[in-house]
Amino acid sequence: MRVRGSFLMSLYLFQTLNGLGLGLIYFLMGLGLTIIFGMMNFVNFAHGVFYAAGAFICYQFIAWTGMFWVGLFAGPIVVGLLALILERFLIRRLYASDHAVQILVTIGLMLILRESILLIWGTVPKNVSPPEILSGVLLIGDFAYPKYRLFIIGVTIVASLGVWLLLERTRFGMTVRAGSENPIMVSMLGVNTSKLFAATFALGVTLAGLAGGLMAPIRGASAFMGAEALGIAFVVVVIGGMGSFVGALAGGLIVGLVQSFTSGFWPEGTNVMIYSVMALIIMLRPNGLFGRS
Amino acid sequence: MSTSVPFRVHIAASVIIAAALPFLVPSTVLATEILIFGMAVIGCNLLLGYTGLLSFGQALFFGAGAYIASLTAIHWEIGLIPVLLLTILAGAILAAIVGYLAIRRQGIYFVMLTLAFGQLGYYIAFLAEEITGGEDGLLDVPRPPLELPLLPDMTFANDASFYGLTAVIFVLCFLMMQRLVDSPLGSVLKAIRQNEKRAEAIGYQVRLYKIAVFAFSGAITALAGGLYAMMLNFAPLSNIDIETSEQILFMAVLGGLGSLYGSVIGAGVFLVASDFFSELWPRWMLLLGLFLVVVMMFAPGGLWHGLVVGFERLRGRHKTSTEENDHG
Amino acid sequence: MLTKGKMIVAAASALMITSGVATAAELTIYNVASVSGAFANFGKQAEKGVKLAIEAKGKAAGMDLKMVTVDTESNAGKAARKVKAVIGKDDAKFFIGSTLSSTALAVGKEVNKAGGIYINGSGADEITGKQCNKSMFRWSAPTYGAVNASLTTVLDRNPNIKTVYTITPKYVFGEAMLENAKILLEKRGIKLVGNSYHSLKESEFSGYIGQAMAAKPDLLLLLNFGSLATNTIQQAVNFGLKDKMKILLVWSNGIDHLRTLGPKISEGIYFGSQYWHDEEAPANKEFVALSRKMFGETPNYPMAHYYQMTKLMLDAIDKVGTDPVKIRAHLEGLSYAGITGDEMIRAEDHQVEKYFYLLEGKAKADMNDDDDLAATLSKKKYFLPTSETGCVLG
Amino acid sequence: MVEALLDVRNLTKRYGDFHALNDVTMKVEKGSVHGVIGPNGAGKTTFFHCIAGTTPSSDGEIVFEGRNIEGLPQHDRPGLGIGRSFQVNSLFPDLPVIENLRLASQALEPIHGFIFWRAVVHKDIDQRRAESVLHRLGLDGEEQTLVRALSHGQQRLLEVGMALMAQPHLILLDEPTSGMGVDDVPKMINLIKGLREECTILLIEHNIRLVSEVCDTVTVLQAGAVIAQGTPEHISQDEHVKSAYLGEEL
Repeated sequence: MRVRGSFLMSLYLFQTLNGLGLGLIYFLMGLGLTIIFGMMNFVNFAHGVFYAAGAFICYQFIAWTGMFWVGLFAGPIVVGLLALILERFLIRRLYASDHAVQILVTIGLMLILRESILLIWGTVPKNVSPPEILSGVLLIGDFAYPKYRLFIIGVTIVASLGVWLLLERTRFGMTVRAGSENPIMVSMLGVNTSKLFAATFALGVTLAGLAGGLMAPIRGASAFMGAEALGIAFVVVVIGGMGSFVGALAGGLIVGLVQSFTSGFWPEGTNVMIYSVMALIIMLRPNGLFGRS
Repeated sequence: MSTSVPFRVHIAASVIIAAALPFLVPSTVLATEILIFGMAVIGCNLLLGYTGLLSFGQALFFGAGAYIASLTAIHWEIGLIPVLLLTILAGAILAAIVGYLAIRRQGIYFVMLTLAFGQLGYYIAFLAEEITGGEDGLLDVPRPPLELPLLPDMTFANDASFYGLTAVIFVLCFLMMQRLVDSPLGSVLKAIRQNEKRAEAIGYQVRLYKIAVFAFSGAITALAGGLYAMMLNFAPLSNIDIETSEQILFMAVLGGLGSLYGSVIGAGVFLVASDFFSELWPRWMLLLGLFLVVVMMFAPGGLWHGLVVGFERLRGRHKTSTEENDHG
Repeated sequence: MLTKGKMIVAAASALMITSGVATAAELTIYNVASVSGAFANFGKQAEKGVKLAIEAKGKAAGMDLKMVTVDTESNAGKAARKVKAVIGKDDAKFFIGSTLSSTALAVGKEVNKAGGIYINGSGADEITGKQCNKSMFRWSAPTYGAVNASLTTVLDRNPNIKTVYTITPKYVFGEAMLENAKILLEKRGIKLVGNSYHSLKESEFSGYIGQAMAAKPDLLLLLNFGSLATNTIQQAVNFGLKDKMKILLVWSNGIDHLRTLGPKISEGIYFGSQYWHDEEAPANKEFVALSRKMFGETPNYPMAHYYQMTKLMLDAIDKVGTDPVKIRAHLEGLSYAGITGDEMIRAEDHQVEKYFYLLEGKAKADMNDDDDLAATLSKKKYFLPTSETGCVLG
Repeated sequence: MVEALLDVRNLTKRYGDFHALNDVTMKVEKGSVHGVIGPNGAGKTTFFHCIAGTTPSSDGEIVFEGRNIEGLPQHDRPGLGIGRSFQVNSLFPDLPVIENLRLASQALEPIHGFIFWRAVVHKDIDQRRAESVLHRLGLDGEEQTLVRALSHGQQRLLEVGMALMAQPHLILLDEPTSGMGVDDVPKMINLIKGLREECTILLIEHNIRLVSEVCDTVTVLQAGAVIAQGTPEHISQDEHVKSAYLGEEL
């Protein structure tokens, strides 16, 4: 019985820590979505495909240079640049539109980008290996955790902290927020709101690209990975409250923990649990856990 | 009252659509599918085009309709009409429940609730293998015979006779729904879409109307799903997948919101085009995406609105663009 | 009115193109494959396989050969509708292929109703079991064969394996795989220390891997497939499971999985496979040479099995003509030299008895060329006795 | 003294610690035109929202025709005889004028709105009433015009018409002339003057000319509280009011 007990203990410990780790990864997926919504009230259903694009560009640069770090760096940057172009010609026309219109247009954009990925990289998913220094596991007693996952958690913490500081503690963040409330006022103050919005959109998408690049060594790069990521990102953000930074963090952790623990007692039901939790939270709290009304 | 098109025109138009369609598309089966999805798209249009509710849960009603019709047809020998009535009823009840829960939230939270219910439906159908067949779907779905008093029983074994059945049901549904959108209820729905606050302020209990329109949408979408299962003799899991919701939405937008003709055109063009392009180019969905973006950005009235404008121009009496909206 | 006239002309010509009006001296093979949608990687290669077989054959029973692809869009409903449509419109009779069991089952019902012939390569047991029918043939080992052929070899080579943990997709196919594995393990006195089910839309496996890690098995037995399987392996290797236990993926896509994972990950991992291009059988050597000549590539599983299925169909037609009844009679009990060696079609359930491979991923240093990703450890045939399949041909 | 149609007692509306309305008590006499004025942010629109049921009040009573309607949902109030217009045009822009009016009168019979089996027909609207309302609004012949095609001034008038269609006993007009051109204001004044024969009017207004011309009684709100009440002449002399409006155009 003692053996059984310690087995369960270490399993619970694993599930908790793994859930937290997963939660942070999900937080990173949702962060860009929530920023774009919070700042510009824009619903981006193409978020998932940017995530997939990040993974593929990361793969491509590694294939060219043989260096993981170049890929990890290039993924988000290239995706961010793509976002700037799309923002210039398409997205900015939608800021004033209904959510329904935004959703439908970005679904169209999602299809265009997904099929383009299939055109460029073919239909067979690609593999990305983590760099040598990060492969293998970290052993703490009986407990093993991949170094690479720890690395993702580290990057997520650094990146999200950076974003938080940028939005909450700099002039940029304040003007963007003011601009979303009253664009005319801000532009009268001599600030170029359209540039500001473009930058914010690109920032959000860059975060999706970063998440995609980071996840590539865990899940590979597949054109269809975006749909699942979009689902998770939305669940995370909606649970926490659309537009809330802290909410996305809470949402990510909740989803990560729910998923990790459900995989223990009702594995085939993880998705049922995740969507039930989301539905329940929206029913009980109209604007998610931390959303503004 | 308003300058609406006389009802006999709708009767003629829907009969012509149903009669001509098999000759316009490559196969009878495709024609059947177009009418079936036309009905599902009308269900979506009632919500989005007339009431302003974007539902990502349409596949739930479509899939549930397919399962209910299949299960009743497989296990009970009760004839076609009871099977379809049960399907309609189940769809209406399910949609009313989803609607009741989802409309308590606004905007993106509403959309996400419909999405969540849709996803839950999918996973439950997937896990309830014993009932739904899970991933394999329900095979050998029969087409129950139509038992009418005084007439011999009718069966629908071949494609042409099943098309005939679908066409009759389609025309009836189309006309009922056309009646609905021109009715006092339809007027309230349009009012809710245009100005929900005012509708409430002049005394309409908006929530009840939204639940009602959900029920109608669920009923017709489930009926479509049930017919689809009978058409295929098969109820696949993909019926209840989120992609089906997306496709239904897609057809609705493409054809034009706020017009039932738009819904039928949207279903027709989408299905014919996807059939045609999927054989030419594996990446045809890229065109689909492009279509969606272009329609939403530059022609929010969809194909139907484009046709109306084109027709008016041709007749040289194209007036202000505001006037056509009314005909929708 | 003029535009309307034009439209009708355009519509009519579109009709002609799509319907592929068949002339008397032309034979059309309908290739049911997922060219678009989530399983698009299959369809493209599948088409190549059918084309190769047609190319190699030239003519069958004196008729020119033609392929029409029925794109399933990775959706069983669409597949059923499109197959219904070509049957209704063109009186189509000869169908090849399908990626998904659900699709194959639905298509099989349609083709049977129309009295055609349908050869597919899907995995679910029902196809030559409870749901079998007289028009449907299957060229691929079902779960029983796959599990027994691969697991037996792994256990024989690693006598120290005493405990096993399984990861299974929760649906009919996965259940059947698990059931077969349980029976075999019990027979050999090996303990199944745990199993994790997951849904078909899963992409995060760390939870299940954690469970497996805690159970400390000697062998991690993966009963899933496709991208679910690559994700599982990738994440299992991330968690360092490869150093602690053996890993066997029973139902792999062969070279596609190995390419996707890369030698660094796949080295030392066991892969069960329906096909491997290194097979020495003459029919395979011919096929591989043809593929390299025509497409400049080493064939993968989709290409190979679509090639073999088409070849079976064409050879039969060449021999007995286009009457499906005669073709069926000819195929039943037929022994022939196939791409996996000697193959035989059982008359009782239309299951092709073919070999199933067990591969082991090679280290990069040991590879002779880019496609030499694995070594063949064994090829075996295991099939349920026909009395146990539950098939009644109807 | 005539009996009070609307008797508001100690009405309070709190948002957290902020009192949008603080202990407001007033009576609106039947058949009168009652103006509510006050500087921006005084709580005028909140006051209307509470009476119309758009937002629930926190405390107090709203007695209408002898019945406390506090807590009754918004959509039930038009049926009791309370109609309202909005400060910003809030109509159904893609429906014709007549359909807007019809919807307003149909709402009085909630069950009628669920008729789905037949088209809208002539008898669905009281034709004489509709014609008389249109005539009053000066919109004769515009029945089939889409609302979005009307001028802003015409839409302001239709705002009042919407409330009027439901044959209200009390009509709440939220800044009926806001955004109206100078030429159109007299039309609104005439409309309101004509209304007092059939219903009681409670209005919010910034246009002091209108207030002094049409109102019998004026209540002045400041920071959510009543600071003065009386005839327009009386109010214009009130020191409190003058200081409240200091810096604001009266």
